[in-house]
Amino acid sequence: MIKEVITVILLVVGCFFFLAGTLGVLRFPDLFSRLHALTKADNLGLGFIAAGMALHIASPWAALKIFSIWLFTLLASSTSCYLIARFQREQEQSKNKKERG
Amino acid sequence: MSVLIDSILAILAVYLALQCLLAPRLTQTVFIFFAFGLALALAWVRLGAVDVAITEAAIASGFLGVLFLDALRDFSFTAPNKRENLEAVHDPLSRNDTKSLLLPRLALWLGLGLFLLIALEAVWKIPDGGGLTAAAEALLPESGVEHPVTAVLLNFRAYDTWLEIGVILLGLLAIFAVGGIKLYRKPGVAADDPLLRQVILFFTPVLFLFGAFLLYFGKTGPGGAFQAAVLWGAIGILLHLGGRPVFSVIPRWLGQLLLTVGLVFFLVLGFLLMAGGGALFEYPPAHAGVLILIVETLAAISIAAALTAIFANLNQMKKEEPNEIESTN
Amino acid sequence: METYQIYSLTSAVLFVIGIGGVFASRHFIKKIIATIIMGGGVFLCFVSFAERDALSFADPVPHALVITGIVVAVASAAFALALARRIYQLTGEESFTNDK
Amino acid sequence: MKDLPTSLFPALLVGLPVLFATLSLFFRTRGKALVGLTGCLLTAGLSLIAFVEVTQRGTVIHILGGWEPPLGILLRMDSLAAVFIGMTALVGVFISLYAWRYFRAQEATTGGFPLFWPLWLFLWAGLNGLFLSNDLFNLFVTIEVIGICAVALAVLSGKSGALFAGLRYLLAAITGSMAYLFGVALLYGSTGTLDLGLLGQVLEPGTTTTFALLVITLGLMIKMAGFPFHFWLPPAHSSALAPVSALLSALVVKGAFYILLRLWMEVFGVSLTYAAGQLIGLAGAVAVIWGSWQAFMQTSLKLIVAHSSVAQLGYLLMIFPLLILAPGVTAGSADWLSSAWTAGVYQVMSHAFAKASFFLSAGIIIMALGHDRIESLRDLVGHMRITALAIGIAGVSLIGLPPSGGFIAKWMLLKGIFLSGQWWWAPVVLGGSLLTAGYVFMLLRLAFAPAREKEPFRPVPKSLEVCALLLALGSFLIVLPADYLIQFLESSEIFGSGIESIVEGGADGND
Repeated sequence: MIKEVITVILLVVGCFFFLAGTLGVLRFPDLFSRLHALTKADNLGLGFIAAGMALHIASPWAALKIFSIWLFTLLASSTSCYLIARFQREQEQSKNKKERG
Repeated sequence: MSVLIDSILAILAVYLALQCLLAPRLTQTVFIFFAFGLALALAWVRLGAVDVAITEAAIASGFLGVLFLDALRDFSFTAPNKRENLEAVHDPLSRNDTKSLLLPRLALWLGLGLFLLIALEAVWKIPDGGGLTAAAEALLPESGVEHPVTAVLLNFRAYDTWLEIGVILLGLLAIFAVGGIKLYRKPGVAADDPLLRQVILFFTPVLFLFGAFLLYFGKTGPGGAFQAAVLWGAIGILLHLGGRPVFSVIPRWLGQLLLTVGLVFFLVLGFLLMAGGGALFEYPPAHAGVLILIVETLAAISIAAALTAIFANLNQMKKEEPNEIESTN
Repeated sequence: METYQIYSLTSAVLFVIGIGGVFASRHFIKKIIATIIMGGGVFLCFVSFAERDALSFADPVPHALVITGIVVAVASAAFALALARRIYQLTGEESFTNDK
Repeated sequence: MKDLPTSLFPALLVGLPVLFATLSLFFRTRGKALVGLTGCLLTAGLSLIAFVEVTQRGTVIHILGGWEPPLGILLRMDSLAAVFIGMTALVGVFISLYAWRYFRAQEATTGGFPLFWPLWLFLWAGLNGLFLSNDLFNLFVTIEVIGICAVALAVLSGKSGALFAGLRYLLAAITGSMAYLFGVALLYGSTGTLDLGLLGQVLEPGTTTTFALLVITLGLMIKMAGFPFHFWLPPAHSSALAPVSALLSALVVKGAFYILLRLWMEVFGVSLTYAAGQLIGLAGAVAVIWGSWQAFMQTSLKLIVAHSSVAQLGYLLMIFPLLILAPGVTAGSADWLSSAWTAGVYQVMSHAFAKASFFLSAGIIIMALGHDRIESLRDLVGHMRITALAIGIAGVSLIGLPPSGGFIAKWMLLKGIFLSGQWWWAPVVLGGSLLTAGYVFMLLRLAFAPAREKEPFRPVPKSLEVCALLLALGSFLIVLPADYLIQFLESSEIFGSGIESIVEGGADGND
């Protein structure tokens, strides 16, 4: 019973972070803060949901699998966030150079 | 409750499909296409088709989406002011003036509406054919594998699967035929970014392992050659993007061997079985499991190589550099 | 309404959207994506019938057909994309309008 | 069907070309051509042996993987399939020889198009697979193989015009095959089988069946450039390289027609109405007149030939109204069915030979002149006698003058039309022939006209001209074994069958 309650709480918290992340993507003004919302909040949300599901299934193997899903998503999204941000920076720099020269 | 979820998912898929085609900018189209693919993948899961969901997410949404994303760099991403003129739609696949097309456009939409109504009635009133579940279940023990979808793909309908592996190779050949491609170019500079390099180094073995896992467990559960191949193909794509194009590092003959080995081995095995008195692709039940695993592994290697090569070729088709060297093939 | 019927009706809608898209959109990439949407509708149709015919597991034959079909559709879409990009590379055209 | 004799040939006919296609990938330009040509010759030989096998043993089957339908796939080679495979082999081998010499002659400037060989072998495998297939989904895979190969071959020249035409062709082909697949999904959902033979037994009329018939017919009509969907054909066929144009018009479009014929006659009998037959016949009739007229108006040789394909394919559609009987007529009393079938088969064959020869001749002329505007054909007879002869002979067969294969086709078609009492098709057949005669004689008049100025005719290898001439002669020689061939065809179940309409007539609306 307590386990189920904790599961539900974890899932709800996860959903809340997803919602916040999505709102951030939609409402934030520029690319960097949007990326911030997308990667940070969503990964946190995914973490909570993964934890909730792991608790719900309650088998060590499944928990390991779910944990690795979270880990890989974390890695992939942080890398892609970094790459997008770097691309944007380079674009801006080259733009500035053009304007100056 | 489940009806509600399914309905929401169905409406979402339709909405995304419409948005995908109506979005004013190409960038939006491509990103909504990713979302559409994911919605479909969820629908497959809801319908109990996990294999299809993995394939859809990996190939149709993932791989194809990456190709479209790569194409964006060329088309409208670099020129964001080049918007699609939504008003002047209707082009019946043929050259046409965009003016004074109200009547044909109206006819097109009316026709499509009518067509939709008939289509809806046709799928609504469909009689229950019963399917082939029982037949597949009865013959499953003889197929050498335990997962029914793998049994159908690699044994009951192996001929279709063999042709399909041929179609992927053919897709690559067709892309060569388009011209303006130099596959075996010199290795580019390695990625200048330390983080990217580390991530590629980390993901390469992980993707390889996970592909092998999917391949091996295709015998008993969802997974198999195609899903594994996409993961292995992703290794090639990552390496290519990181400045290590696989096909320019390995010798030419090895590249060709990788591309064709799945198709040829599948066929030659079939011919050998035929020489042994059976029909094409008639695996003896005692050895079927092993033979199917070998066929699947080689097929996955070939498909992965073909997907890598398709991406590598499309990646080079930039507007900025018109072809200097014709296809060396 | 059964689950499979929701999806089979959706499949018809997606199919028609795809046809409309192939004919009505102008940009090459949109036309190609429209064919994929059409394909998505067709595959959804197959799989929804597989769910209807499930016994101890869903009908595996449509699943296998759909996997084959997806791969075939992706191969032709990749080829179409190559053609479109090559046309753009050579002529700068993104649609059929100015084609002579 | 399971108790028919089994044979290994159907499997070999698909496997061998693929084996050689992949083998040729390992070689460079010259080697590719050599391996490819070897593969073509071997496949042609194998096809002819398989043809003889069918004449000896009757219909043979090959149960793939040993799994019987409905779960497995069955390859079936009856006499109709054997005739189509034999035709592909004969036409294919001449085009292969021509292509080998043609690309060799241009190797220095173009690189010799080595990719032609693997693609053509894959195409051949796809065509053989299509003719042999007895499974709805497998047919889809084969038409996709054929479609991708055909478009890839069509864009081989790499010119932007060919690319535009190719992309349009590819989009049309994908749309067509997806429409076809939607029909397959509905048929599978309503019967639980994909095997043509079983489907024909268990299919019941109803909205779903009719809709499946509609989308499958529409899809295949797009693929075979049937009248409202012919827009992709002329640019794609005329902008391709000469051997490719010949392959596309002689063989590729026939594949979709073959499926359409099989499905209508074997599967959809229960839901076809008299009106459906009339409607598809009407599409064919419009195509005959429209295509011939368009061909008449063109000024370049390849465009004339390409538009003429639209018209000649229209004749193929015109046999459907004869095969679907009016309400109240039984198949036993309809004595025109055999004529209509003969007309269809002979139209396919004579068009394959004649059109291949026409396109190959056009390739020779382009090679000699550098372009194919028809006013430059003046004094063709003086410079290239053999090519002029080939064009003349092929043209005569297209018009349908005796004693050509085209004559048998049109004569049998007219015979069927009058015997069945559907006289309204007769003016179309005659008018089409007249218009065809118009553009063929226009070409011949120019060929015999004295040259105005010295056109620089470059020398062309004689062997190319001989290939074109032999193909043109082929469209006459197929008349000789006509009696034997029809007798052989009658051994298949499908040849000479007709569909008895349902009297009340349901919802229809094909095309």
